[in-house]
Amino acid sequence: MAKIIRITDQPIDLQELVEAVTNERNGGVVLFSGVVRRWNEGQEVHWLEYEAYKEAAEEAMALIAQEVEQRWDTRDIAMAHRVGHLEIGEVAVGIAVGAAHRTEAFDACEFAIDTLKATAPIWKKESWEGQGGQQGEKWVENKV
Amino acid sequence: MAKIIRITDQPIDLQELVEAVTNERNGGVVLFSGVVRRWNEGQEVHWLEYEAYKEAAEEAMALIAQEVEQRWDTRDIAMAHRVGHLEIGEVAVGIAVGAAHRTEAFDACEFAIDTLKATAPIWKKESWEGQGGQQGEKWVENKV
Amino acid sequence: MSAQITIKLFASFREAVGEGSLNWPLPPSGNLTAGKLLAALVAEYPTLSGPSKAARIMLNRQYANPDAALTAGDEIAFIPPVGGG
Amino acid sequence: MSAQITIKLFASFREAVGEGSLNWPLPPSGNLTAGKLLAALVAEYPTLSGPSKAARIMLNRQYANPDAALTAGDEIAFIPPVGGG
Repeated sequence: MAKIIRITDQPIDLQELVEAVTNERNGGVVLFSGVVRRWNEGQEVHWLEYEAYKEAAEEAMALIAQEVEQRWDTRDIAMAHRVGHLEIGEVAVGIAVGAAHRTEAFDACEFAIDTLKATAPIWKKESWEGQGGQQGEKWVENKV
Repeated sequence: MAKIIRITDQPIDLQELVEAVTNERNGGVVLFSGVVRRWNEGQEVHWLEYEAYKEAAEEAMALIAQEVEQRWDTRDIAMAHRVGHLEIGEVAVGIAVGAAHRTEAFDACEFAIDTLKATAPIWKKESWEGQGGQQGEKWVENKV
Repeated sequence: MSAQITIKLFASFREAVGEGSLNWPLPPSGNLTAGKLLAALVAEYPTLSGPSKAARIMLNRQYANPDAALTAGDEIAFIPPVGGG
Repeated sequence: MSAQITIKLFASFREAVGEGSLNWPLPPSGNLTAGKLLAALVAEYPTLSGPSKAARIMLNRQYANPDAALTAGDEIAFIPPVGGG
């Protein structure tokens, strides 16, 4: 069972995620923080709006925690994803993993964010502006 | 030039490291935190004492930042290593890297901690106790 | 009251339908699969036709195949390509 | 005052010598390499004999080879296997 699994409309507290997986068993803790960039593929981003199928997204995150436990022998994983309106520079997702040794913590954390991006039912609408001044909003898909 | 390079006898502020490399250019931030474990190769650890050749260790960290910039095109790296007496569960080292995309941030952060452990002139004395009650202190070398 | 399925709608699906959730009656035969329900939904809301091709299915909050059989009280969602993280 | 080298000592080296730093005179010839200085230090402090085999050299805070030439004012350190991180 993971330490934290959370879809939230509040700012993500990265320190809380790190502390939840830091303990005397774990020599290495790795945190990933996903941040809203200003520039994406040549377009300027004004803001993002994240939408989630909350209960199913939390189940998808719990499945990730299960697989992390099977593959890297640690239950010390904490995951939070934000929904709602996000401005440039804000944190959209945070994942912290603690493990006995650092290689496991790096591998498990990267696996967790890769798998979350591929499987969690969460969507992102981007308000963008092109170089020529054209503007719009679009749903942005993760590359597989 | 790195954002933070620091050998310190004060507790490491991981939040400060993360914030120093979080900005609108970086879609991914990865933090590594190295923590004092209670058990190491079957022996119980009482405490650790870290010693550094401070100026040379900070130069070694600056070289790591240079190589990270050349290989992953980011100057957003923050590194801090603690010296002096550390108790179980305390943070000995923190490294945060921000990059445009997450794969670069993971790779650069893992490179940085691997290289720091191999090259920075920092030493660790461990106070240990064996299963049979025998005790001692020893300098512990990193595995290469 | 007839037996129903709850359809959850998100992102482009939600916008096309104009609702985040629909109640859908089970046919009198009781025979309905996820794939057939999606086809019926697209017939009702033709703007879903394009997006439906890339959609995955979640039945009771877990990924499922189009031939999954539906029963009264099930919660089904058609999942456009995701963009989390 | 004669020309000197500063030797910085850490960890097992510091404990063996009992000091964190030594001032070492340059020979009158002025010819001294890092490797020869290490050999002279081991001759003075025989308990360094074992640890010295695994030691690396830092000259003015950068890694250097045993044949690096020393000049007055240099700072040299013999680096036992490290354990940081």
